[in-house]
Order: sequence, then structure tokens, then C-alpha cells
Amino acid sequence: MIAEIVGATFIILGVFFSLVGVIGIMRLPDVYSRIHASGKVATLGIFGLLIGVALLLPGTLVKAVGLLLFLLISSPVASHAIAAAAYRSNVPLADVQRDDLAGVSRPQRKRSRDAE
Amino acid sequence: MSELVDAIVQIALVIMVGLLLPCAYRVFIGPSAADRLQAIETITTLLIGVIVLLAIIQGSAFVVDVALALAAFSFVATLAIARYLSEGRMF
Amino acid sequence: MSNSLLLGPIFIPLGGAALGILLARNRTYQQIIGLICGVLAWVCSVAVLLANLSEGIFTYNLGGWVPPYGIVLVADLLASIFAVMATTVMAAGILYVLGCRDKSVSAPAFMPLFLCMAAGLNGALYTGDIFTMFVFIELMVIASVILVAISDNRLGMEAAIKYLFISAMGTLFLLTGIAALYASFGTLNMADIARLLASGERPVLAQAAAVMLMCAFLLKSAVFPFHFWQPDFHTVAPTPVHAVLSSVVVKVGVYGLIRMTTLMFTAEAPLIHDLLVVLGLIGIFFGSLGALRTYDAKRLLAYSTFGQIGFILVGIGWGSPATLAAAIIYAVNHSFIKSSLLMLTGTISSRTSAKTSRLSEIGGVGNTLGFTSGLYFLGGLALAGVPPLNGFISKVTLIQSGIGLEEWLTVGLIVGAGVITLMYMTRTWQLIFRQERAETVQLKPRGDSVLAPALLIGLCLALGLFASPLIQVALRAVEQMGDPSLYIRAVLGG
Amino acid sequence: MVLALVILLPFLLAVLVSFARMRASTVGTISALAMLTLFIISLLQLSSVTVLGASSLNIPWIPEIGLTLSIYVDGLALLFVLLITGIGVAVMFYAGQYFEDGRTAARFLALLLAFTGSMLALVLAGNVLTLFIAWEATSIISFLLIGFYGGDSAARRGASQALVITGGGGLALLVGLLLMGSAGGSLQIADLLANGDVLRAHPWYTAMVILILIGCFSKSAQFPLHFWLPGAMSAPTPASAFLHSATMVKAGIYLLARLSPALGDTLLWTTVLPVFGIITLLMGAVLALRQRDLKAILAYSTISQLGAFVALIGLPNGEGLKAAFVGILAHGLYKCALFLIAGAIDHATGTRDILLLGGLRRSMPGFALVTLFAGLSMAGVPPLFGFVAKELLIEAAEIDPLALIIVVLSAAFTVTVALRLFWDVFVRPGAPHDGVELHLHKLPRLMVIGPALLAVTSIVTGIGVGPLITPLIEPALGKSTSLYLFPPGGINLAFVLSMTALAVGIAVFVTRGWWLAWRLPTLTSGTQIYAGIIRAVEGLGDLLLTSQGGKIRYYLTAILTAVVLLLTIAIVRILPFEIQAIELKNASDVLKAVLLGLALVSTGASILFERHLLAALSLGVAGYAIGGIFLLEPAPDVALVQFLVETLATVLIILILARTSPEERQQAISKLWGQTRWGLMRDLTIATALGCAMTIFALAAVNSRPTPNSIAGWHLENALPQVGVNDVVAAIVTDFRGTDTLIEITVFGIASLGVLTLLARPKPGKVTRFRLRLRHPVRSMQIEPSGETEPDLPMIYRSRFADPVTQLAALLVLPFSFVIALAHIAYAGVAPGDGFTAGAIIGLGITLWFVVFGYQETKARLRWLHPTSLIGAGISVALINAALPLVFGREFLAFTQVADIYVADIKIASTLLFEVGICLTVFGGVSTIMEAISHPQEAEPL
Amino acid sequence: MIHFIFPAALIGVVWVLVTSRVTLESYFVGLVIGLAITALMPPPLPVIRWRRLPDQAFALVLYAMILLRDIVLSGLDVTRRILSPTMPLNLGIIAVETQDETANPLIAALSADVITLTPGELVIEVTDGHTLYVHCLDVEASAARAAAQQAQRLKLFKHILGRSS
Amino acid sequence: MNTLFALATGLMFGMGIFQLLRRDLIKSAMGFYILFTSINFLFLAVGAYDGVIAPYVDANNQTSSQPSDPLVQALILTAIVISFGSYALLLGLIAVSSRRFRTLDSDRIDQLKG
Ligand code: NA
Ligand code: NA
Repeated sequence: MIAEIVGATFIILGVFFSLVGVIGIMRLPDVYSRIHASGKVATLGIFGLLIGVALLLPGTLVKAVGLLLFLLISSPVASHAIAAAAYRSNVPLADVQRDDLAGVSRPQRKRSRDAE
Repeated sequence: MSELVDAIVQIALVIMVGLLLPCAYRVFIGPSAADRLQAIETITTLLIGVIVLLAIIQGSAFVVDVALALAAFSFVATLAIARYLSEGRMF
Repeated sequence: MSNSLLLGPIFIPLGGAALGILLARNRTYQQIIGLICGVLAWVCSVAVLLANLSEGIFTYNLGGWVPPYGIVLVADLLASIFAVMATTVMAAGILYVLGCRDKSVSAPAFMPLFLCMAAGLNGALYTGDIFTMFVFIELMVIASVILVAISDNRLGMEAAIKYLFISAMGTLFLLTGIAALYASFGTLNMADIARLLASGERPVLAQAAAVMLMCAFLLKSAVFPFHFWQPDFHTVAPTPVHAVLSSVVVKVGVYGLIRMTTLMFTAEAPLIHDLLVVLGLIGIFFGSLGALRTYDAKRLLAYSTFGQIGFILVGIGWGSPATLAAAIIYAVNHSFIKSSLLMLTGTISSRTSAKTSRLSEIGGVGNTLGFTSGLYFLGGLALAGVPPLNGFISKVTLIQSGIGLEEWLTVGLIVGAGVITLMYMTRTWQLIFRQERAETVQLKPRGDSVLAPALLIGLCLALGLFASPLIQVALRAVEQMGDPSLYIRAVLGG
Repeated sequence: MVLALVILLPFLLAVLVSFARMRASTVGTISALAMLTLFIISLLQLSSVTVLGASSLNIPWIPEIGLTLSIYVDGLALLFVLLITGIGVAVMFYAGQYFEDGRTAARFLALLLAFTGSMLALVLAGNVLTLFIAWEATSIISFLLIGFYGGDSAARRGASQALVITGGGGLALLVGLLLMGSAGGSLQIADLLANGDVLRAHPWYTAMVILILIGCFSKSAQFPLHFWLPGAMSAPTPASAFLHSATMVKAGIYLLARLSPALGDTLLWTTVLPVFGIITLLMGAVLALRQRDLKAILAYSTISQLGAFVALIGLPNGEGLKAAFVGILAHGLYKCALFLIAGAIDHATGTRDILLLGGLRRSMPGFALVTLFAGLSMAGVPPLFGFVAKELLIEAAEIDPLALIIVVLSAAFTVTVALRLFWDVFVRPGAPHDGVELHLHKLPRLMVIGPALLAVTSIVTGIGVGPLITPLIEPALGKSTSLYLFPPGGINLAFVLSMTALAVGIAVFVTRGWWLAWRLPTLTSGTQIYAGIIRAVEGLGDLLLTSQGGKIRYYLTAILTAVVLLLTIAIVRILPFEIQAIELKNASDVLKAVLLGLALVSTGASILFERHLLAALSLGVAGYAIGGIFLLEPAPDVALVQFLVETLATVLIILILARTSPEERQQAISKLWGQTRWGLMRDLTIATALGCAMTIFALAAVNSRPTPNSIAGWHLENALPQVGVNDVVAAIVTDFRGTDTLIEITVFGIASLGVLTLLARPKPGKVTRFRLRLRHPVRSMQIEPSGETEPDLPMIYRSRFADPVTQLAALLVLPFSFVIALAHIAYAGVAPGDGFTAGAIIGLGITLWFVVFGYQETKARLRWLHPTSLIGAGISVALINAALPLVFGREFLAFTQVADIYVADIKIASTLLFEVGICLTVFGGVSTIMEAISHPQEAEPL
Repeated sequence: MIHFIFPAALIGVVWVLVTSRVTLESYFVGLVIGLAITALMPPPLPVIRWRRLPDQAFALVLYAMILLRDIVLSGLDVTRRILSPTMPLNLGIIAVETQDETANPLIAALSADVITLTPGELVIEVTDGHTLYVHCLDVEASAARAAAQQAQRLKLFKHILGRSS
Repeated sequence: MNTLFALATGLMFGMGIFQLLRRDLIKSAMGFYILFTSINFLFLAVGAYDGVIAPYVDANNQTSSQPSDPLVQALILTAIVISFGSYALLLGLIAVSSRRFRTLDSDRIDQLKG
């Protein structure tokens, strides 16, 4: 019973954070900050849901841990790769306070319209 | 499982599926390719959540296996596209 | 035990393909394996035919699952005849590969793909399950697309792309039809579908499903207006592949049409038949004229196939037992004639440095090759239906059966097309073998071996001189098809 | 049956001769002797036929089509046998002299002998199909002989034309004969002859007669199918003499005579034959007058005579048959001789132009003499045989005044032609007109023997016509008759007219200087009409071929239009049907609907997006949405596959985008909306129409379900008890429908091999191995652990490409992919996932490596990765698993387990092996594709 | 041998997680699979030493806790920013040194991963194996604590990876 | 729901056809892919049962809920694998032909005609 209540709570939390993440994706000003929001869905949203499912459906506990493991590996890598791709293909930053990367020599991309 | 929890999970599922739509919208409007890419990445993540919720609704643990594969491997496509975007060509 | 023979024509080539992929580095092993598999498949298919003649229809439940729940292989006479035809040409094709000097043939994937094509073809013929037929056809199609794409001809790629697109349409129609059948009957077994179609009230979708299947099969056989891919795809294929494609692979659609009209859609058959006659006539007309106006020895034979398939369709479409038997005879004979002619053309092309088959460039190339010339001449005559070659038997049986139905217009067209065939075949023969060679054409001292086409021409001659067995088998096959309950009982028991 | 040997002997001899290496004259002599033997044998048969009447021999050959090897011997047949063999003696002998080279002579004579055999078979055939076979054989050999000198394009054209006309006529004949056989109930000539009344009364009578006449007219060069014969004159002269004058062209006449008891004596028969015969008679005679080429003159004159024979056979009650038979013999004798002489002249002078020739009697006295007599016979001067023939012809023509006038006129012209042949060639003094000098070659002395033989026979048979010819004709006529040089009743109308013709002919000859100078309007010749028809047919062909325009879009458009039409026809018949209401029963259905909408919108977006990447991304969204639908269905196995395949497909298209040049893509993109408005409308129309048709189709399909007796119910019930598997889909995939899976993975495997083979072939025709070759050997690359200073640390490499983050991910994910894949294989029966997903997952792990590390580093690190071998091994394992049960006497692909063994819940059964095979194939396939696409040599933009 | 066993042992754990069968039998199956995989492609997993195992485990758990705390806290922070109508953002990219003297790419990779995992921070570029360029939603706050956080992170990483220094 | 799938089949098919008829080969290939997707819908639509649980059977508890049709799922799996193989081959062909013909415009790949 307690497991159910706690589980449901985590599910609500997970959905909440996912919702916030998606709102972020819609609201935030540039691609880099939207990637932050996207990462939020992956971490907090899914974490919440996974804990919820582990509690509500005890058979899935072990699998949930495994799933978490893979998500920990893949999610930041994907975010990083997208951000790097955006930066290298000159997607503009929304009014930044500071850009340490500007001027650092990086691999240059070939010109293609695809990235626009 | 109590009715309340059941209802919560159902509603959660509806919300999660509903969240796919704004992400898809982001895929369509961009503006940059990276935007679309991260929106797709979000869709994948949301789908993992959907699967997890479905596992609860259907009461079957094995459905999580699908999520596992999705979590571990869908980012391969993301990496490929990101690499293509950042270098213009792949190899 | 004889039932397991049914596995041979399908799975022996498949095993050979797998082994061939593993032995990709050694072409000799690959070719030996290919030949062994080809011959074994042929032996099995012949044994199946013989067993069929003595024992009637027999089946093999794959995995031991009883139909309609599992997949069943069915050998009735129709399938057996087509399979013997297919394995014969395939074996000859492999024999040709052994003596072939094409570069594409030495690609490591060549022999495995060739064997896969054989396995797919035989599987499509023997299977009693409509979905499995789709899978086997895909095996055949994909293998052939690759074989064409890797051709020495630089346009192989273009033809392969076009065919892959168009063939996908056929696949879609087939799948759609299958889905409709499953929706209506809840089964995929053709005998079961036939049983249900014959017993109960007809579901609304039967006709539409029949149309979809028909479109798919028409496309596989390159019938107007689904033919556009065929001249391109066949012409640029490596010679042994072209020989197989233009002779037996196109017949898979013919087989499907016969199967669906005689087993399942017997009620829709009259409608389909009318359409087949019309399309067949257009094909005869188009194919003959196209071949007449094509000055490429391989391409004109591809057009000729277009026309010849038309004859077969007309035979099916006339819808009487005699005409159906004539169509089967026509299909078998055409396979041997066409494959031998294509191989002979290939041996000629292989003598030129450009490996071309354009008549302007291979003119006179054969004027010192007496044996090849004779073989080609015989093949050309067979194609035109000149006695005593097997093409004559096809033509006579077809005309006789048409006369029985008083189909004057069609008979007239057949005669007209025969004249045109005579025109382009003799012209081609004269240009290749009888005129003086242009000084600029350099001849290679050795070309592809003529052994395989020689054997096939021998077969054509034999089937002309001793046509009775084939005619009798065809008649028995038609008799067997006339009573679908035989097939249904053999598969489903009871 | 001796006559069967008569047919076989020439064929045997033909084979022998073609292998012989002898002098030309020897070959000729041997052949001539063989002909003589045959002639004598046939002559000996004559008495028995006279006594016993027709006899026949039947050996069943292909009874199913009514074909029997049968011989039917009667007087008519024997008459022709004698004609063929008799003239054959002279021709064969002559041919031996005509050719200098032994090989050529052997080749020629082999053909000639084969022709003789075919011709004998034709006239002796007792079954119309046998007859047809021989008929076609003569056409074919004629084709080969006309084109004997293949280097000459005119010869090739003439040969082709002749074959098309006679062969085409032959096909008409075939249909006619088959009609006759159908109507008469038998293909045996004897039966048909006995069934004449039935045939004449049959509704098909007109059709069969017309078809048979087309065949006969084409063979016997009757108007309007006559024109091939002059074109056939490029054959070596002995062939022209034998085939195109004496024998083959008379095959049509023979068949008409043969069938006239069965088909004749009707209004149709007695109208068509005389009319066309008479026209041909006159036309040939007139056209012969103005020819310059000796052989052309003879050819037209032959046409004229053939017309006379056809007309004669068409007379009612067989009144003309006697005249026809006598004419055939007489014509054969003199015309053949003249042809042979023409050949000799050509040989000696190098020309056959009558205007260039003259005064040859001095150099060729023997030939002059022979020509004189042959010409006299041709002109119908008594006491030569030709005179008898002409008398009979005129007599037969007396029934109709117009016919009589034409016959006499033609006879007159024939006289003129005969005179020209003798006088202008041998006698006319003076040098040739054009000043062309003639080079006289010495001819073999024996060459004259052949024609001389024939000329002498003309004289002998003319004088002794009664005793010599009557016994030949009587059996053919089937009644007694009498022949005489001069009519016993003294001078009759025929004689008077005959003499008149002679006089007129001489008159015309004398005035030839005058009329040869006429400028006649050139009429459209048959050859021109033929060429016109051919051109029209060819034009039609060209028109049809323009449809093969090479643009795939239009092909697809045409195909789809056809499908729309067909489908509409089928669908209209089922309208209206009840459409099941859309009911969304639960939340899952609602969500499915939402996802469906998402999938459709994304697909639509992929169309609207111009840029490939965006379209690909949209498609990816659609694919994931569809995966979600599968999940909700619920179909977790399918959903899993869908997700994996979608990911692979996206990677694939991205790699392809990276492979193709951006400029080309840009070009292609700009074509999308730059299309014409009409083009877009067309595409939209087709897409809409097909979409609607498909919708109705699918709705109807849905209407047919749920199907109560679906076999899926059996699968659900039996999965657990029969194969011990919870996942019914897995049970179907690996057991109930294992064959599908086996073939499906093979398809996938070979498709990937195809990608490799294609991409690894830089140029068409270049041989490559599966193994791609590196430009820089892998070994020379610096791949060392970066943590070399600290050997404790786990290995991570310095990579040329990868940034550390993605590198770490790749290094971790590949081993984990193996773990997950093996889990899928091990628990395929109880959870989503199976061999396919396992293979796809490892494939994705490998793909990640190629994406992160590039080709060279990946290959250098994963030295064990031989993708193509994996494919082969996978299919092999699957096949071995399938075949193993056979060893235990069970079915191919049967579910096999030793006992219920479980290791860590993993069921140890044949299925496991199958899954491993599937996994290996798919893994190999995916790796093959990725390896092929990421090969560095291929990366150079071209 | 030890280099085989421990990665394999870890892979065995992953096997158990993936198959969700927590039995010794299952673990042994996983171990066998792990050995095979390790032989084929050694994964970059920490090398375990018996002596340091407690240390490694402790460091791992400790770091997990710290990370979790960071994630939750910055998660809440980011949530606030996103939901706030004015969206108080303070974007910017800062350079963060890994402070690893050997410039080991593994350290850089791990650092980048956990930084990216933390809401509000995102590694855009890793150069030369030791400089991370981090995009931050609140650039000042991140810049302020970056160096200290990284120092702590590096220390714990070294413990986890079983590094001697 | 099946009716909805039927509608989706038609819509998807129509879109696939339109995409297939583009001159741009890559777009055409996408059309190819879409068309095969639509067939998956068709199979879903014709499934024999309105299933509410996945087709997994258990020995001890025979649930009263109707499993979805496993056979159409197996058929879809096969169709997906085959169509993906064909798609890969098609893309490979397009990649190579774009190098050989230097174009991705299908109208310019028209050397085989007549
Ligand atoms: Na499974
Ligand atoms: Na982050």
C-alpha cells in the first residue's frame, strides 16, 4: 500500500518533470538551452517514472536499474553530441554572457545546408 | 492495485503521449537541425516513459525490455546525425 | 521419404548459398558447390515430378506443423513442371557461369546470389502458403536485383534501381492481397483459402484481393502495363542471369496466375481470364514489334520475352483445359529456347572487347563460329515456332486449342507475331553470323563456353521431336487442376 | 516401304557430304548418282501404285497434336518425286562443276540434299502436320541457300524477305491445315481426302481455304505474294534452278492439287484460283519482257508459268489437272536447263545483264545448242515437250474467252522471252552496248552435261510424249488419259492459237528495239509495297518503343494508374458495404489514435520538407510513433523491432546523405517543386486515387473481420504446449512459420551483401573481394592506450576522430549490446526480442563504432569482425538447425529438444540454435552494410 | 587473468540486471558471457583490486550520492527558471579544466558525462582531453563552483578507477 | 480502432505514392519506405482479434482478456525485415548510382530506353 502511494508519487513527479522539460523545449530561447530541458526529461522525468514502476510492479525493479544504467550512458552523450554539432554548425547562441569557446580552434565543418 | 493509482498511471500515460506532440512540433519547426535532433531525442526519452507506464498498466514486466533497447540504442542514430551535422560528411 | 525430396530444390541451393558466402575467397570452391547444388536441385525436382506422376499430389509439412497452421510445401503437377523447368535452366545457368568470362561473375557474391535466386524461385513454386510465397519471391527479387546491379554493363545500376522501385509495387500489391485474404479467411494456406472460398458465402473482398494478387503476378511476369522494367532489367544483366531471368524467373508470375485462377479464385476466373487475354494480346503485339525495332541482340530477346509471355497469358485466359495445357507447354518450351538463345548471345558478346550486344558492334562476330551459328539458328527457329523444334509444339498446341474455341482474332495475331519473330530472328542471325565482320572489331580468341546453350538447344530439339511426354504431363496437370478438391484434400487431409 | 528410304537417303547423304573432304566434282557426281538411284527406285514404284492405288504408312509421333509420321503414296506424289529426283540428277551434277572449292561445294550440296529430302517428305507426307514440317524445312533451306553468300547484303535481304513471305504464308497454312484437321476430324491426308463433303459444308470452309491459299500462293509466288522470287535470285544458280524454278515453288501447286479433291469444286475455289492464276500468268509474262538480268527474266517467266498451273488446278471437275501436270514437268525441264545455262554464262562472263551479252555462241557452242532446244520447248515449238504443255493449257483455257486471250498473249510473250534468251545472248552480233569488255572464263567442260541432259529429255519426251509421259500422268490423275504430240483430230483451235502465239511472239521480238525504249511508268512493285508495309510496322514499333522513355516516374505512374483502374473496378462491385464505426474503446485506443495522427503528420511533413535531412528526421518521428502504436496494440515484439529498425534506417539514410554529394542533392531537391503544375496535379491525382482506393480496400478488409476461425487461435492455444514458449509471436516466428524467418533472414543477408558488393565495386566489372582493402594498412596506425604511463587505467584510445565522450559511450555500448542481444536470444520465448532484435542490437553497437571511430580504427580494433562470414555462418547455423531433425527422422525445421532442460530459465532447444543463426545473420548483415558505407576509399567525394 | 575476470564479473552483473533474473545460476551464465565479451573487446571498466575494493566501492557510492543531490537540486533550479514567466536565464559558455595531470581522455569523458547529466550544465566541446566547454543556464553560479566541483569529482574518480595516486 | 487503421493505411499509402513519384531519388526511396509502413497498418487493421493484452500465454493463469493477434504480428515482423533489407539495398544503389551518373534526379538516369 505504501509502495503504491510512494510509487504513484514518483510517477507524478516523473510526469511533472517531463512536462517541465517539454515546456522548456518549447519556451527556451536557443538550441543549447533547449538541450538542457531535453536532458531534464531524460534524467529527472524518467528517473521518477522508473522508481515508480519499480515500486508499483516489483518484478521490474532489476530491469529498471539496468534501464537507468543505459540511460546514464546514452543520454548525456546524445546531449553533448547534439550541442557540439549545433556549435560546430554555427547555430547561434541566444544572448550569452560569456563564451569561452569563441575563438578556440575546433574541427571545422563542411558547408552544407542540412544543418540550417 | 487501487483504482486511484490506476487512474494516476492512466492519466500519466495520456500526458506522456500528449507531450510527444509539442516535441514533434519542435521537430517540424526547428529552426536548426540540432533543434530537431534534440526534439527527437526527447521523443525517444518520452517513449521510454510511455513504455514504463504501459508496463504498469498491462502488468507485464517484459514490456520494459523494449524500453531498455530504446534507451541503449536509439542514441546511435542521434550520434550519427550529430556527427553528420558537425562535419558535413561522415568518413 | 519421397516427400522430403520436396526440400531439395529449395534448401539445397540455399545451403549452397550459405556455404558460398563462407567460402567467398575461393571462387573455384564456390563454383563447384554451385554446380553440385544446381544438379542436385534438378535431380530432386525431377524426382518430385516423377513421384507426382505416380502418386499424385503430395505435401511436406515444414516443421511438422499441420496445415493450415504451419507452412506446407505442395507438389502438384503444375508446381512440379514449373520447378523442373526452373531447375533445368538454373543448372544450365550455373554451367554457363563456370565457363563464363564475365568479370561480374567472379564477384564473390555472384554464386551465392545465383543460388538464392534459384531457391527463391523453387520455393515460390512449391509453397502452399501465400505469405511464404511472398517471402520466397522477395528472395528471388532481391538476389536478382543485386546480380543485375553488379553487371559488367555500366547501366546495370540504373536498371536495378528502376526494377527495385517497380518490383516494390508488386510486393505491395501482393502484401495487400494477402492481408485481404487473411482478413476474410483468417488463414494463409492456399488450400484452406480455396476450401473456404468454395464452401461458404463469398466475402466482399475476394474480388479485390484477387485483383491485387493478379497485379502482383502480372508485374512479376512483366505484362503490359507492368512491363516497363523488363527490357532494361533483363538486357543489362550478366548473361547467365539474363538467361535465367528472361526464361524462368518471369514465369513465376505466370505460375501465380495459374495457381490463383485454378485453385482459389475459380469464381473470379472468367473476369481475370478476359483481362489476361487482352493484356496478353497487347503483350504479343508490343513485344513482337519492340523486338523487331530493337538492334541489340539481348534487348530484342527481352522484348521477345514480353511477347512470348503474352502467348502464355492468352492460353491461360482462354480458360479451357486444352488452352491451359497449351500455356504450360508454351511456358516450358519458351524457357529453354530463350535461355539458350541468351547464352549464345552472351558467348558472342564475350568475344568482343566491349562485351556489347548491340548489333551494330557484334555484326559478323560469329561468322567463323560455325557451331554457335548453327545453335543460334536452331534457337531462333524454335522461337519462331518452326518445326521440328519445341517452339513448334507450343505454337501448334496453342493454335489448336484456340481453334477449338474459335478465337480467330487471337489466332491471327499469333500468326502475325510468328512472322515478325521470324523476321527479327533471321535478321539477327544473319547480322551476327553471316555478314562480314567490321575491321575495327577485335575478336578475343576465347569466349564463354557454349556447352550450356548447346545442351539446352539439344533439349529444345528433343522436346520438339519427342513432345508427347511433356504434352501428356501438361494435360494431366490441367486435369489435376480441374478438380481443386484434389489439392485441398492433399494439403488439408480428409 | 521403300519410299521412306527415299526420304531418308538424301538426309543421310547430306550429313555425310557436310563432313566430306572431296573435290567439288566428286561430291556433285556422288549426289547426282544418289538422285539417279532415287529416281529409279521411284520409277519402279510407279507400277505398284498404278496397280494398287494409294498406299500409306503411319507411325505415331506426337499423337497428342495429331502428328503422325506418315507417308501417303499415290500417283500425284510419285509424279513430284520423279520430278524432284530427275531434275536433281542434272542439278547436282552441275553443282559439282559449278563450285571450284570442295568445301563450299560440300556445304552447298549438303543443303541441296537436305532440301531434296525435305521436298520429298513434303510430297510424300500422309499427314498435314508432317507435310507442314517438310514445308517449313524447305522454306528454311531456301532461306539458307538464298543467303548462301552472307557477305552480300542484298542476298541477306532477299533471303530474309523470302523467308518472311514463305514462312509467314506457312504459318497461315498451318492454321488452315489445323482448321481443316479440326473440321475433318483428322490430320491424315487420306482421311481428309475422303471427307471432302464434310469439309466443304463446314462453316470454317472459307477460312481454311483462304489460309491454305495464302500458304500456297506465297510458296508458289502467286500475285500478290510473288515478289520474293526475283529477290531470291541471289542464291547460287543451281539452287535457283532447283528450288526456285523446278521444285520448291511447285510445292504450293502440289498442295493445291493434293487438296483439290477435298476442298476443290466450290465457287470459292474455282473463282479464286483461276483469277489469281491468270493475273499472275499475265503479270509474270509481261514483267519478264523488260528485265535485264537473265535470272530475273527466268524468275518472272517462272512466276508466269506458276500462275498458269494455279489457274489450271482451279478449274472445275479437275479439267485442268492434266494440263497442269504436263506443264509442271515440261516447265521443270526447260526452265531448269535455262537457269543452269544462265549460271554458266554468269560464271564465264561475270555478268547476267542481257544488254551486255551477245554472240556467245562462238565461245560457248555447247551451251548455245542446249539453249536453243530449251528455248524452243519454252516457246512451245513442236516437237518439243513444251509444245504439248502449251497446247493443253490453251485447250483448258477455251472455256472462257477472256482467259483464252490472256493465255495466248502470255504464250506469245513467253516466245519473245525465249527468243531473247537465245538470240540476244548467243547470236546477236557485235560488241556489248556499253562497251564493257567481257572476260570470258573457261568453263569446266562437263558443266554442259547437266543442262544438256534436261534439254535432251525435253526433246525425247516431246516426241515420245504418249508412251513416256502418259504412265506418269495417269496415276496422278487417277484416271486413264491420252497424250499426243499432235492432236489426232488434226488442226484444232488450240493449235491455231498456239501458232498465232508463236507468230505474235516473234513479231514482238523483232520489234524489241522499239518497245524496249519505251519509258513506261514504273508501277509500284511488290517489293516496294512489302518494304512499305515493313516500314509501317516498324514505325508502329518505334511508336510503341517511345513509351519506354527511360524515366522511372512515368513507368510508375503508368503502373499505378493501371492498378487504380483495376482496383476501382473491383471495389465498385463491393460498394456499398457497412463501415465499422470508429470506436475508441479505452485510453489505449485514444492514445493509439493520437500516435497515428502523429505518424501521419510526420509522414506528411517528410513530404513537405524539401531538405533530405529534415525529411529523414520527420520519418524518424513517424517511425517512433508507429513503434508506440505497436506498443499500445499491444505488440511488444513488433514494437521492439520497429524501434530498432527505425533507428537503423535513420542511421542508414544519414550515411547515404553523407555519401552523396551535396550539390547533386541540392539539384535534385530543387526539382521537387520546380516541377510543372500539371506534373504535380498528376502526381496528386494518382496519389489521391490510390490512397482512396486503398482506404476503401482496407475498410472492406476490416469489414471482413473479426474472423472467427483464424488460425491465430490455434497458435495461441498451442504455443505453450507444443513448443513451450509464452511469447506466441516468437513461437510463430521460430517454429510454426520458421521457414518464413529462415528465408527472411537470407533476404536480409543477401541484401546487405548486395550493398557491400555494390559499394565495393568502384568500376563496373572490376573484381573485388568481400574484404575491403585499406589504403593505409591498419597496422601502421597508431592505436595505443593513451594511459600508457599508467598501465592500471582501463584502456581508452587516442582516436583520430572521436571525442572522448562519444568514444567512451561506444566502448561501453558495444559490449553491453552483446549482453542485451544474448539476453534477447536466451529469453526470446518469454520476452520481447528474438534473434532478429539481437542481431540488430549488436549491429547498432557496431554501427556506433563505425560512426564514432570511422572505418579504419573500427576494423583495426575489432579484428574478429568478418561481417560477410557472419552472414554465411548465420544462414548455415539456421539451416543446420533446420536439417538436424531430419537425421532423427523428423521434419525439416521441426521443434526439437532432448528434454525439458533449462539453464537459468533458458530453454535448451532447437529454437535457441535457430535464434543464434538469425542473430548472426542480422548482425553480419548490419555490419556489412555499415562497413561498406563507411569504407574510407569510398568516402572521397567524386 | 585478473584483467579478464573483473570486467567479466561486472558484465555478469549487467546480465543479471538486463535479464532480471537474480539467481546465482543466472549470474554464472552472465559471467561466462562476460568472459567471452572481454576477450573480444575489453570494455573500459574500472580495474578492481582486492585491496582497494572497499575504497573503490565507497567512492562510487559517495559520488553517486553527490551526483544525485546535484541533479535534484539543479533540477529544481532549472524547473524554477523554466516555469517562471520571466524566464530568468543567464546563458554562457565556460571553460572547465579537468585538472587531470595526464590529460586522460577517460577522465575528461566521465567528467563531461556527469556534468551534462546535471541539469543546467551541458558540455559542448572537449578539447585536448582536458578542457571542457560547458554551456550553463546560469553562467555565474556554474562558473563560481566549477573548479571546486571538478576537483572533488577528479578525486573521487581516481578512487573509483583504482588509480594509485 | 481497426477502422482508424484502415483510414491510416489509405492516407499513408497515398502519401507514400506521392513521395515515390518525386524526381529526387532519395525522396522516392523515402516514399518506398512509407509505402511499406502503410502495409504494416493494413496488417494491424486486419488482425483477427481486438486484443487488449500482448499475445503472451501463461500455463497457470488463463486470463479472460483477449490477446492481440500474434499471427499478423509475425507477418509484420517478416514484412519489416524484408522491406528494410530492400530499403538498404535501394539506398546503396542510389549512393553508387549518384556517383556514377552524377545526379540524384531520376529523370536524368534515363540512358536505358527504347
Ligand atoms: Na520474443
Ligand atoms: Na545537463
